[in-house]
Amino acid sequence: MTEPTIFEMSSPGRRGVKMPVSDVPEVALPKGFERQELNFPEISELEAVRHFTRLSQLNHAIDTGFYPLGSCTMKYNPKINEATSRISGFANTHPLQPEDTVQGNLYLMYELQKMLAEIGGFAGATLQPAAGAHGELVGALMIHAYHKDRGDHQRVRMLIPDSAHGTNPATSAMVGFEIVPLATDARGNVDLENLKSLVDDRLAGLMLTNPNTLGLFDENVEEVIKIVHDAGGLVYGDGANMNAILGVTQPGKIGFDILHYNLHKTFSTPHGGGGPGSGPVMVAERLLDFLPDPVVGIIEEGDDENPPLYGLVSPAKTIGRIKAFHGHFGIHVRAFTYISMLGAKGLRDAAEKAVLNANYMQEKLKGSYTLPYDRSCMHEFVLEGFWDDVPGIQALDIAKRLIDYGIHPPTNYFPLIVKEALMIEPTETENLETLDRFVEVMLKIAEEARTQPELLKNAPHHAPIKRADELKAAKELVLRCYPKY
Amino acid sequence: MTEPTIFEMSSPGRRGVKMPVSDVPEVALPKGFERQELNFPEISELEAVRHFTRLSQLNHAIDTGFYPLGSCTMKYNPKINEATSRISGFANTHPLQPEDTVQGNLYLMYELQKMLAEIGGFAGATLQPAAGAHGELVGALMIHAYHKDRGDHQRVRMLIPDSAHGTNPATSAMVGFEIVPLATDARGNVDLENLKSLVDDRLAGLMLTNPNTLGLFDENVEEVIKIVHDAGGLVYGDGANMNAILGVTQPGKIGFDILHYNLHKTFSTPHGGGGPGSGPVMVAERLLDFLPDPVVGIIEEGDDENPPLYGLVSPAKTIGRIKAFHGHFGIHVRAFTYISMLGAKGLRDAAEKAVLNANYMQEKLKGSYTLPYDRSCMHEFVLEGFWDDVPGIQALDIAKRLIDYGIHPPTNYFPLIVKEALMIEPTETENLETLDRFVEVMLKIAEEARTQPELLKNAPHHAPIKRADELKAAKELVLRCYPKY
Amino acid sequence: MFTPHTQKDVEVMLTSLGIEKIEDLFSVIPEKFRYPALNLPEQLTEMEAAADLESIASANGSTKELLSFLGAGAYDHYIPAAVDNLLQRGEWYTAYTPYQPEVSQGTLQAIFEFQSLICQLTGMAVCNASHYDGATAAAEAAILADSHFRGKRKKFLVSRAVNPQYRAVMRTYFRPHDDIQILGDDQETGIDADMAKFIGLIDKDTALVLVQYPDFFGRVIDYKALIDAAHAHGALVAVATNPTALALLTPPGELGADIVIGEGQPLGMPLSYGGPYLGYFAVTEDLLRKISGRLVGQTTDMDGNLAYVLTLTAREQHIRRGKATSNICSNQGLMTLAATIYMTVLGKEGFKEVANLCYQKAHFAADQLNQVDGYQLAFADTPFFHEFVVKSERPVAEVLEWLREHDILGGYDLGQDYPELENHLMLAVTEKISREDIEFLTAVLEEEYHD
Amino acid sequence: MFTPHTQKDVEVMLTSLGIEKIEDLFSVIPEKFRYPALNLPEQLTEMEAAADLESIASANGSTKELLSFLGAGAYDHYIPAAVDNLLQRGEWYTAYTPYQPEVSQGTLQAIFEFQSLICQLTGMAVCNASHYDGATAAAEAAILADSHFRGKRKKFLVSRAVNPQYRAVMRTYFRPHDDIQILGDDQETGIDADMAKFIGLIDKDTALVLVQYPDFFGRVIDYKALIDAAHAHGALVAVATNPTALALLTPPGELGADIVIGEGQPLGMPLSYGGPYLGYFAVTEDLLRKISGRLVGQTTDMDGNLAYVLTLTAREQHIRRGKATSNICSNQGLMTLAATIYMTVLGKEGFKEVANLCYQKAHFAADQLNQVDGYQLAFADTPFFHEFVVKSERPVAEVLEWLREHDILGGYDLGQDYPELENHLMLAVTEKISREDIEFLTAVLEEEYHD
Ligand SMILES: Cc1ncc(COP(=O)(O)O)c(C=O)c1O
Ligand SMILES: Cc1ncc(COP(=O)(O)O)c(C=O)c1O
Repeated sequence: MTEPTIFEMSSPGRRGVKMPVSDVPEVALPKGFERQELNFPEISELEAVRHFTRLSQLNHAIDTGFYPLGSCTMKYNPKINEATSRISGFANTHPLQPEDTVQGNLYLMYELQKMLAEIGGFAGATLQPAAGAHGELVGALMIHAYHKDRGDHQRVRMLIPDSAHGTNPATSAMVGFEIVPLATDARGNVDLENLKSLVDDRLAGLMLTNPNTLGLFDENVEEVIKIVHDAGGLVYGDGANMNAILGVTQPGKIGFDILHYNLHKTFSTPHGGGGPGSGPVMVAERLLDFLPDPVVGIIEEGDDENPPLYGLVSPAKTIGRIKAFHGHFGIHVRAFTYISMLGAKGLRDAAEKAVLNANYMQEKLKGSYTLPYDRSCMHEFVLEGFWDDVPGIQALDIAKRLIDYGIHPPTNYFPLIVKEALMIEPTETENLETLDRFVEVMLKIAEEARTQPELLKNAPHHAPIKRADELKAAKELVLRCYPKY
Repeated sequence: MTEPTIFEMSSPGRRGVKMPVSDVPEVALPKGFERQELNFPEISELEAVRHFTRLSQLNHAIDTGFYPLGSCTMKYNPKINEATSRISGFANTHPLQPEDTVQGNLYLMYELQKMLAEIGGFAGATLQPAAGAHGELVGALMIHAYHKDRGDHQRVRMLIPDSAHGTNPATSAMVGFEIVPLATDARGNVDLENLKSLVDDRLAGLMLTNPNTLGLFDENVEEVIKIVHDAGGLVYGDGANMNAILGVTQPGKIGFDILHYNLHKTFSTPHGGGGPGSGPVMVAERLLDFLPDPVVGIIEEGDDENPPLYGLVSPAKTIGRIKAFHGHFGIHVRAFTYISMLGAKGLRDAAEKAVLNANYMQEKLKGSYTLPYDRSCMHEFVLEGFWDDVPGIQALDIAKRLIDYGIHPPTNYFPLIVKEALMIEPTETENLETLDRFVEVMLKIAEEARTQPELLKNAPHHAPIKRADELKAAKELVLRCYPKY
Repeated sequence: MFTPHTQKDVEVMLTSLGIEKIEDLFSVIPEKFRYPALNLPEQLTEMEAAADLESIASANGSTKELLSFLGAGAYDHYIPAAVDNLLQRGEWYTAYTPYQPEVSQGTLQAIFEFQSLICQLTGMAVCNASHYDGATAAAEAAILADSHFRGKRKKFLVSRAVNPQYRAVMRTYFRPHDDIQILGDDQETGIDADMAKFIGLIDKDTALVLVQYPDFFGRVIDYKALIDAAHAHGALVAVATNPTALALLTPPGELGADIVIGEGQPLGMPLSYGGPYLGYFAVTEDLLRKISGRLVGQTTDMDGNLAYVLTLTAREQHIRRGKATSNICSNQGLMTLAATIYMTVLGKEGFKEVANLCYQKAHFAADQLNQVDGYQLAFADTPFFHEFVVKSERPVAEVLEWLREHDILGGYDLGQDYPELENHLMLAVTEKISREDIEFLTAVLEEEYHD
Repeated sequence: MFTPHTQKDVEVMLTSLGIEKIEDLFSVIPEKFRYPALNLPEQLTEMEAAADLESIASANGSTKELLSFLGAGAYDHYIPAAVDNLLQRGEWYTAYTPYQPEVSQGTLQAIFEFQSLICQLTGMAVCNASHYDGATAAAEAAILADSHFRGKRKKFLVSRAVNPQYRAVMRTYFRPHDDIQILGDDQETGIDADMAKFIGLIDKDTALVLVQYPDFFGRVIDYKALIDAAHAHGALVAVATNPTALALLTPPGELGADIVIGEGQPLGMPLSYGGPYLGYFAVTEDLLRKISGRLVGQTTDMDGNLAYVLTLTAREQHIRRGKATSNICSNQGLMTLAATIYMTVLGKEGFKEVANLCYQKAHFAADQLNQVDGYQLAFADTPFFHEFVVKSERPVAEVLEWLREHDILGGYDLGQDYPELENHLMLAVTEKISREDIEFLTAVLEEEYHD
């Protein structure tokens, strides 16, 4: 049964939620601006509730099943986060309220800046960025501003490993950097020789994901950073994979100059079917002055009797405002709640168990699937989703077949440097039974590929829809319910 | 995929929500009372959330689809009710708080008593009863107390129509009344001749559901009541079907002495998969003194400056307390919210549309299904779920086949006086498209019964389970997860 | 408000019915009673109703603003966030009683798990799908005993240390039955743990003995002798329990109880001014067919897959009518779900931790209070769980008033129900109370004394 | 905290890996950087964290306690209860981006409906699946224009009456691009509705003209001539709009806008101290392939049934990488759902009612304030929607302080962003404000004046 759209469910004159009649004298609308027609759906509240309830049930979600989606850290999103972020004192404060009326919010943001900086080993943080990519933009802008401030106008090249996420080159391009691809060596590390050959005084920086998108911690990370630093460049850390090293190591201490987190990955805030994310950016001392405007600071120190007075302050050489208001505050509340509950101990435990889970699965699967970089992984690992002896079966087929077993497909076709990549990230919140079942299913699929390949080619068989025709979608574009808007 | 039980999911040492360590000195447990073993499940929070999310998806619910369950009034449960009942000032008050700290609660209950009495045309109300049957118990106890108070000890007979709900005789039995069955006439009314033949000075009262369980408003209701009253009996109204006559007529004015509501039917509070209900009881003037202890009253009248002071008061000849504390207060908040939003106009509109919906469906279906009482119905109607020309097909088969079309089966095999009864109540919150679709499906099933009867016999085909073996359940009793408790 | 009918819909429907206006459908109602003018407030929109309810609630002082030591049958426990998030799923709370198992497996399995948890907790063999609350469950226990002896045993022995509201409800249920005696809970028999006198009341006419464990005063009392004596006379024994306490205490089933009932509110239900709560009801194998209320059992479907159904329904009113074991129909379905989720997310260790925190903090509080001038622990030699009684030199009403001025709900004034306990205050302490809270309480009381 | 590993599980896993302890898995990390002592607060249990957060929040004054006339880009609307109930379903908020359509039809269809609603509301042909907020959507509009002209047009004309935060963000985005000029919003060009001067800035080097409608000051201005002039020079026109206002006002699409963007927060998102909100982004058919962000399209599955998928993904960073239309990846998915549910449950009439209440009440408030001594409506001849400016005789800071003492958040001090508007206060009025509230505001201001 396909669910009709809200426009198809509409019936003229039907009402949902009504509003009170006005208690003030009526005045006319501005002449010449009166809207002629608003073609909105007319549905009863009950039908609306049913519609969105039924639609929701068509989704796979962390709350319904295993979601081993590499690079996405689909870990448990604690229910308490949803409760605390909805506390009226948070949810009903206006972003432009005078600072003395929002000391709770400012305290929370101040503490979160501090905690995030501490976890990463940095000197300061901004909470403004709305997502990881937005954090990258802040980072790239700061790198640009830093060099410019020093008169290094010629530094226009950004090194980006071939294993990098698409947002890295896209961000660099937005800022106007020239993108210079950097090779990965046979062990999955940055290719040092290649790196050395690419650095000169045009070097702006390097965007490094570590652990990288192969799930590997770069074995030469110190040297990589040193090479970049020696050449006058800055090292930007894409912290999408921080879940592997929380409490285990601090990128800032290793030498990264800038790093973003994805709160919606590492710090358990929900993905929401695509967002909202939150991408705080941490910086080393020398970049503090460049942070976006404003950050939260202490305006007046407290004493035994009084708490400090928190307020918004402008960094001296700020790159400027990167988002309206203060970032995704509701997400900050969730991340703050999470960090409060984990503490240093819990963070380390999370990382350790995430890495343990990934290594366990990698070990169990590597006999049946090709593991291109055969070494101990971090929180995720990448397999090749094909076999030479089974022509015609692709990573996509394996991914879709997993759906029939109630499991969400891993990330596929990324990173690009692995053929038919299947990138698997179990996260620390999954138990051994779930991991074992996944392994069992993957082995079964490997067998099915040989015995009943059409089971994979036509998968999924047990899902709300069969495989969707993506080509048709792009060719016969239908991007809204009605031809007329 | 069947969902394992929480016990099967358990693994020793696994933790869910943890509690803080104690901040006070530790003392030993009472000697000799220490529990040896607590075999509770050990599950992570994530697995618990998944379990109860997945289980929920196995349910049909108002929020997922049409629920034409006769006598149950499965109408929309407004989401705002869930929000208001959770307001901290309500949800976090202790039932034994001093009255001056709970004036909000007492005001709400006082007003709800008044509103419910007004809607029914009565002099007063109690909110204590936990459900309809519990309200019946209160009513029957009051009838008993009333006669006893007047010295009428011989009044031990309770008349109960053969169409009555099982709770009516069960309640009467609990109170010690002798149950006297009362016949229904050919038009679905109380059989007046039979009634007259049964009344004498042993008559305690009559429990009348009106509209009755055939969905019919008794055409002789005034006369029925007069006969009972003339014989010295009281008339108890089972108000389960009040949804048909809200704002249209007041049972108290017609002559009923007592009436219960099911807030979980008529006043939109949720059924919760079986409860909680709430069964306030309204009474006429002469029974006010017998209400359960306590009711909410005004202790000190208010004036222009001050609101009245509300408090708990004991009726003079009270039957006593029928429930701990004050009834299902959280449900009272929901019903109060609902009545506030509907007002007199909205209540009448609800009843009118409920009755219009039922009549529309009855009209459309009566050609294809036998309608035993062929007259204009109230909010529901009863069909016979069999055809002489289709041997072997029962009401149950029709009911189960509806599941395949995403519709919840109607109430079946009740009332007992209709053969293979299918009792259908659409409620006012369903739209015409839904009614039309139901009619269409019912007609299709009538056709299938003739062309592919096995489709019905083996239905449902598209549900989480196939037809369940109820005999086996009763024979090989398994009433808990583990043999050892 | 929630009717989706457009003008056109109504016309289509009226036409199909061959009538002109909706009012025609109500002509069966005597005209003089038709369309009364109801005296109700004007209808509000959702936005207005929401604001109105907020404002009504703001006239209360809640346990978020007041430090509360109130218990006496309802307890302010921490409820993990997962509980309410899951309860708010429409599939749970807008479903009906699971009479149609094919589309109710969620509700059925959850109840089955509830039954299992309560059996485990109480040490009993069978648990039903709930009663309205602890008080009505107590009354139903008496009804069960009555029908077990086919009305032949007339004495129902109830300890005076059973929650006064439970006793009141039981009396109301039995009000019309002049031949039945509820006794043992008068002032003469007493509240003290002197069992002998109470045991002495048991005889061959005794149908049921009902005690509470921990009792209303929070005391943990050894009922072994009592239970043996009752059984020796063939009587049934019902024990009302606090489920939190059972995390740590020997379950009544092991003590020999025939029926275990209680108030399930502590298992994840908000105080909500007294309801909706949850009566749980468990019995021995022997009494299985006498139990009232719904039961969920495991079975298989036509394909042989595991399935859950309501079972043994022939005991219930909708089948057995006047001969049913009870008139109960709607029960506390959603509350059993709350309890099941609560017990599951806390799990074995978390649930024990809650109980232990209650126990420890209550003992610390009792100890501290005992040291405040003018206050003395009552029943000092009897072990207790998380509720205890102190005797005050001043009238309790005055003490409570003083505490109220410091935003403390000081507890329950026992003089209301027990004349012999005038000047006795009962306090409950849960895991939500911190040491600081307790010290604040005693400081305020100290201050009063020296005032 | 949320790791389900038992000791035994860990052992099994270590054995299978042939290592002794988990630490061994991290030997790749240089030892000196391994296991730092983090300076973080001690871990809290859920119960403690909940209490801690409650206490932090209580240090705020919220719009539940304070009467608020703050707007300036975020508005305190009533959110129907159905919105949050549905948002809290795990299937919605714990799902990832719908890259796998077979298990994401819920999210995909909801976004498709969102796109449809926004197209309808703005009068545009295509809408994407969101940007972070109104400000970043404005910046992305400029990026679109830049790439549309392949970087050949260097002038970006922005009205000074566009939200200052949007303008600031746009400037930040373009900071490294020295060749690009953002102009038109300086004090000289001015905030007044004198179009001629502004239009005069448009030339063949103009890539984009960005205006706001209603503008930052709430004014409804006729952009016809401006749009025509822009198009005459081949420039694109972007209009930032308030979605609530569009319920009543001619949609920008009909006025000829090429891009319509805005802040979707009024569509069912709580104020939440500024986020997460919702940037919406709609364009004409012509610009379809230039749009950034995700797009959901309709298609069919292998069985020919209707299905939804992400489409035209070749524009996006994960495919096009350095040549993508934007670097955006995560967007505001859940907020599009909130907006979709909000617009659906209000529906055509309800949504118009909200807008009309805002409009009517704002006009009443403006009228009342205009009559208070010492206050005068600014821009008195220009129509406005639900936000307006008054000139005060006293410094706005003092006025706001006085109002604060009466628990009123009086509005936004325009002097902060506009030196030329010193002593100008901007107030927003939504449907939640009652006539009584407005009369209270004016009474307090009267009182101040006569103080
Ligand atoms: C390695 C990496 N970098 C950057 C991003 C972009 O983060 P966001 O989606 O929060 O913008 C992702 C997201 O998947 C990622 O995996
Ligand atoms: C006619 C009638 N009477 C009484 C009841 C019992 O009400 P409750 O389930 O609330 O106890 C019902 C419930 O279905 C009913 O339909």
